[in-house]
Amino acid sequence: MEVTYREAMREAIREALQKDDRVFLMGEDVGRYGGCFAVSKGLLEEFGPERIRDTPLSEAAFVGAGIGAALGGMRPIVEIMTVNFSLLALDQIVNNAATYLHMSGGQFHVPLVIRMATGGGKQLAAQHSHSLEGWYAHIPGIKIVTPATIEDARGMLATALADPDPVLIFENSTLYNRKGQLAPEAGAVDIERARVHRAGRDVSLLTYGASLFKSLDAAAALAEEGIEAEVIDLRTLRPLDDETFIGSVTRTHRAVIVDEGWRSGSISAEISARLMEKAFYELDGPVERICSAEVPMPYASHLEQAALPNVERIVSTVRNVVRTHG
Amino acid sequence: MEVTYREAMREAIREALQKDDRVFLMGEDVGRYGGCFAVSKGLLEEFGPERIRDTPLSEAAFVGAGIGAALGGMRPIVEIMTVNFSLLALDQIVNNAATYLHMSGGQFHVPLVIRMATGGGKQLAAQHSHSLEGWYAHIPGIKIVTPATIEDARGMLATALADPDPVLIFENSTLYNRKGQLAPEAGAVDIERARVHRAGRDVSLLTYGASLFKSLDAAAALAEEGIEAEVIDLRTLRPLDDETFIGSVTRTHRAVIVDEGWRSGSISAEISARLMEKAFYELDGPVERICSAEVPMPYASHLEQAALPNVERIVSTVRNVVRTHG
Amino acid sequence: MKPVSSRGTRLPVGREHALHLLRTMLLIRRFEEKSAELYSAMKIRGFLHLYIGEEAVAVGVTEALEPQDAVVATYREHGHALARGIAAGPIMAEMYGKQEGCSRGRGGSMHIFDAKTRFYGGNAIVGGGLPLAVGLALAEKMRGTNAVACCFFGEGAVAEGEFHESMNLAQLWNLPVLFACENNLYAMGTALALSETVTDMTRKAAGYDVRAEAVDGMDVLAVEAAAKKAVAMVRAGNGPFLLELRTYRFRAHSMFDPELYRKKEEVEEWKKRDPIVTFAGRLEDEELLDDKGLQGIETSVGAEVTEAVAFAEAGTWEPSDQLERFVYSDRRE
Amino acid sequence: MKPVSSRGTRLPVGREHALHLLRTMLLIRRFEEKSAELYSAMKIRGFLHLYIGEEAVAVGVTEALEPQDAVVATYREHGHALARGIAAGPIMAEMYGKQEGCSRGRGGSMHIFDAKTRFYGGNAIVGGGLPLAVGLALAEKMRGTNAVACCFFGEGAVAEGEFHESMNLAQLWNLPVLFACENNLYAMGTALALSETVTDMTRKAAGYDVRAEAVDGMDVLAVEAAAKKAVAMVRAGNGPFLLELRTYRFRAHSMFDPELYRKKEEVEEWKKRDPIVTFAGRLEDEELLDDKGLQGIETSVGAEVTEAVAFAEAGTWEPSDQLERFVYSDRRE
Ligand SMILES: Cc1ncc(C[n+]2csc(CCOP(=O)(O)OP(=O)(O)O)c2C)c(N)n1
Ligand SMILES: Cc1ncc(C[n+]2csc(CCOP(=O)(O)OP(=O)(O)O)c2C)c(N)n1
Ligand SMILES: [Mg+2]
Ligand SMILES: [Mg+2]
Repeated sequence: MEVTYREAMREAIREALQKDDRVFLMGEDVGRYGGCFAVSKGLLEEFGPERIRDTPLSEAAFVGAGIGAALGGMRPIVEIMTVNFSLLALDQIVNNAATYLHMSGGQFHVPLVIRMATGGGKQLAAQHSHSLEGWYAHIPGIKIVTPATIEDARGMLATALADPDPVLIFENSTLYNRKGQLAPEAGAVDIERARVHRAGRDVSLLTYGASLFKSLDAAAALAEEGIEAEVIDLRTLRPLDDETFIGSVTRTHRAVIVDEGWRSGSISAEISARLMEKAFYELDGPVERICSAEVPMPYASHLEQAALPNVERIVSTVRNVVRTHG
Repeated sequence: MEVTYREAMREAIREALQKDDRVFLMGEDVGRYGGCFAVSKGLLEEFGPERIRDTPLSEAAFVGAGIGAALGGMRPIVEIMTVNFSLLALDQIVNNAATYLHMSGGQFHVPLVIRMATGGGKQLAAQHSHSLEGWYAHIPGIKIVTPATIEDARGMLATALADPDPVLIFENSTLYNRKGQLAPEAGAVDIERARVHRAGRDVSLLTYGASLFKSLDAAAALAEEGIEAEVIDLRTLRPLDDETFIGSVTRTHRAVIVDEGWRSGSISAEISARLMEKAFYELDGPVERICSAEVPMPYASHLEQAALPNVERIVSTVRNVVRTHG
Repeated sequence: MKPVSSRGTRLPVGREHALHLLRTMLLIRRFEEKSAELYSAMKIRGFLHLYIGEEAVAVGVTEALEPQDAVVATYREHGHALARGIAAGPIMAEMYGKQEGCSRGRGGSMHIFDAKTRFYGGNAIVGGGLPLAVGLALAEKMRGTNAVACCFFGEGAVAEGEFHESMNLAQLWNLPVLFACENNLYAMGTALALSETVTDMTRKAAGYDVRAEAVDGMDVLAVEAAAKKAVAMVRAGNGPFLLELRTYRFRAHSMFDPELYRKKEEVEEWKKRDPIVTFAGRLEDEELLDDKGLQGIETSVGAEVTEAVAFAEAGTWEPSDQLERFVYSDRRE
Repeated sequence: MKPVSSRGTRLPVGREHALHLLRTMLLIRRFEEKSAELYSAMKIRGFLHLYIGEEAVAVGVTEALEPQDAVVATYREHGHALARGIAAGPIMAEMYGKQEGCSRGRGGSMHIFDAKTRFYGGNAIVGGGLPLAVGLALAEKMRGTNAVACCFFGEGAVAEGEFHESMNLAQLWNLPVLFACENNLYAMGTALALSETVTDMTRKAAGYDVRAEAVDGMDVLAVEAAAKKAVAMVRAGNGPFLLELRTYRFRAHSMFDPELYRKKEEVEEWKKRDPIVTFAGRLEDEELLDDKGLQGIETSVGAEVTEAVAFAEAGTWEPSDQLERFVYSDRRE
């Protein structure tokens, strides 16, 4: 059946709530308002205020309460409206969620799931538009997943909830209205492996989140020119599935990384560095990166679009990479 | 004369307070206690409570107040005890300090300096020991400096205060007691360029902060074996001085990066990626990274030492890099 | 516009000033009604938060401020910007994303900035402006001026740690901050009673020994009077003051809000207290205004809004190659 | 040990229990005196925060808790850990960094953890444990148990936004949290009056409608009685309770503190109220204890501390190749 990314995510939450009494959803406006991106619409009516908890504007407290509830045996799903606001809860995420298992010598683990919207493209400007998922991937002790497809929107939550450790789910807000087919029996998916979405021999396009679709469009355009790009959705940014993307580059000998985050110290830098370390002698030319411009996101549409990765930039970059190192 | 890093930093603060009425120091225990690392000892007596301001435990508020005071025409020096606590103020740093110039279309700039201690090695465990300066370097709109030498401890603050935009100064806490010679006329230093501390033809050792001294010791040991390592102190992590380190690698054709931060998505990943992009054809072999193990810092000394970069690891890594790609 | 009847006692302010207050509120109202239209017409994008219903708050409080004072507002700040005297044209152009906008099109509706009037935005992080206002006030105090910093924020922000830390710091250091809490009873879809155990903001303020007063935010004269008293105390060096302005948002939180969380009747009840209609009615009762006079104001306000739109339409796009400007300052000191 | 005289009325508790309280306080005192020694001997490293002078607080409050209750403490938590019943050996071994330590040597003095007694650390971020306690309480409430979560924190933490958000959330959701505020008047070198405008924590609590009471933290019986009352209310479903425990730290903040910020005389004044000396004195006045009895306790406590040190000394170092363990769980669900 055809569903939107939003509906797939909602169904995943609903299923989790139905299957496990320990699961509950909490965050700002997840209940009466229906969620700032309408993901949780209808869930309050279905599950009641005990399990669909509207919180005050207190990111640090309700994220910390999620950690505590997880320590106390529950399986909380904490929703933070957007990644920029998650900075208010970063102390709890980095100093507590990521460290408790280690500081306690393995006695206490934190089975917490935090969901948040990320990304630009909606003209929300410098305090609502960033893609910090790659930045979060720097932190040991947490896992970072970035569902791009309908299947992953539907399937990653269950796996994240089954994980004994904190998992952060980043949902690119431009994907919520995206439609796609979903098998009726669709369910949990792994959060370990990257996925090859399109096979190709000439170059590897390594990407995740909303950039996956820009990369697939670019690959289609490039195919017209006879350039076959292999498109890989990383899916999980921490831990990274080196094996899959290194395997791909070992076949194509060229790589371009497409990442909506800022360039410096990005996850794309990490991937490039790993290719340097583990596939240097396989490379026909330097690995290139296409990232967002290093500016706080501007409001004006033409400037925002200029700041974000786009199909044209991917196509021309790949063209160069393939032609120059033919 | 011989001074400690701590004294050099204190002298820099004192000079700034003497020279410019707009400058003041604020933070937890900077006054009566004398600073948690005794950097500001004596300054309260000399400058009084209006300019040496003890704050409550309110990182978000006093960092935000620093931004506001800077907007209001002052030149605040805000001290955050350690980088882990700065996460409580990250909203103010990322969403306000880094964005105000841009969001206001250039109308309002934020001449703010934030100082904080960073780094491990003192058995302070998982909530007091991290090196997040490279992580901060991901954020456009702020500048990141990491004084390693006595000269830089003495000279970077004045330059940071003269900068119209927010500058974060990261002081590795293991350096405070380090002694060194300081010219009586020592003063402001640039915060644009990396610095070559030791010339060498065989390999470039790119590092910053406390790792500079480990790298210099390693270089000395390697020289015994006839391996000449060029040691570069990056000094400023944002913006990075590509020219200097790429120039060096263009001569040595080999590079090893030493970074006390966690490996994934680190500043060392960024440097490796830039070498990939701008010096690929100059490289005789893959750029290697020596970083801290990706664990919340353990308390036990032997585990902490195993987690941090050390001279032995640097020596053996360089040896491999040079030998294998002879 | 048919005034609802109101028992008019003699006005505490002169006719001219009264008409000025009315005109400013009406300008905000018409400006935002036009903005909503332009949003549907896709001329304005991103988030658009309307202030309709709350005009008396921005107008009354801003009247109490001097040019040297600093203002920090929220993402719902068109009203504050207009009341502060920022021209409608540059504000509209900002929402169009044109470089003639007051933030050169970099900020949009949520980030109106203006150095001339010391308007420090336009902050879209709930509570995020509070520490800034404390710092602006600290700067004034250290520089020995008598300027104050005024921070507008919603009642939803009171739950944030930054509110708590800012209130304590401002009082601890006896700083000239006017905390203007716009209590419109909802934070997006969350009613105050569902987010705070203590819903009386003056009791919250007591937890910091910060002086506070609650005032009817639908009555521009009451707001102005209370704000003048509060600002006078703050300016005199008595430390911060929290003014709770009890008001209501007539429109949705933003253009995406289906308003599932409140009843139409509740909205209708509050609309009977429309700050513009009631004030105009009062002026008519007092015979300080007649329909013709009101029409005159409508006409001039309408013209100003039309001009603002024309200004925005005529505006130009900043060349994309300038994208990376304003990340760091061009000049050094 | 010469007791200061104290007007003893008959004790509200039996002799056995009184001696148990005395012994626990004494164990903490001797354990920490030894820890300070071992720090100088470089057996213990990192930060070491001593609880000496505050023993009555941890002992009195913990007496009011049940095994099913959860405890969150600070970096100054040896006292809480010992009072909670964690064996002295594993605590000492933890400070040695040995794998026999209660956190396998990963945590050190600031991060004592123990699953058996539901002791959730050992949190070294001031205020950082408060939201965790709220969440632990939420879990108990949702699971329908009658367990409570007790969070110890210093008065310095009250300035943090996390305190504000946690208090409101706990009261809003009527959660079983005992907020145990250890008011020892200083946050490192910052006196309470220099960090808070309202220094009475019960008034702070009023800003959230959280029930609160202040009690003499130097009197173990007063603390225990107040804590029992508070915990009973919390356990009965009346929501959170804030207990302000007025106490004093006899030693420096940590081993690096030159104590420039307070007068020797002030410390001496407080030492006259030493919770152990005064309680022992009272028991002697009440003829429930004589010097011989006290000696007996000293001897058994001394032996326990000696054993703990021996246990730590005999402990082993976790192999360095295990460094990367405990970043992620080995097992999955
Ligand atoms: C820290 C933070 N959390 C969440 C949001 C999303 N958000 C934007 S406005 C809003 C409601 C704020 O309500 P209130 O403070 O009462 O102001 P009002 O919108 O009613 O004027 C929320 C939750 C945000 N912008 N910042
Ligand atoms: C968020 C944060 N800021 C600063 C510190 C450094 N620090 C450690 S203890 C302390 C004082 C805390 O005082 P209080 O809460 O009263 O507890 P006490 O030490 O008196 O028991 C400070 C500032 C920290 N650990 N965490
Ligand atoms: Mg509101
Ligand atoms: Mg204290």
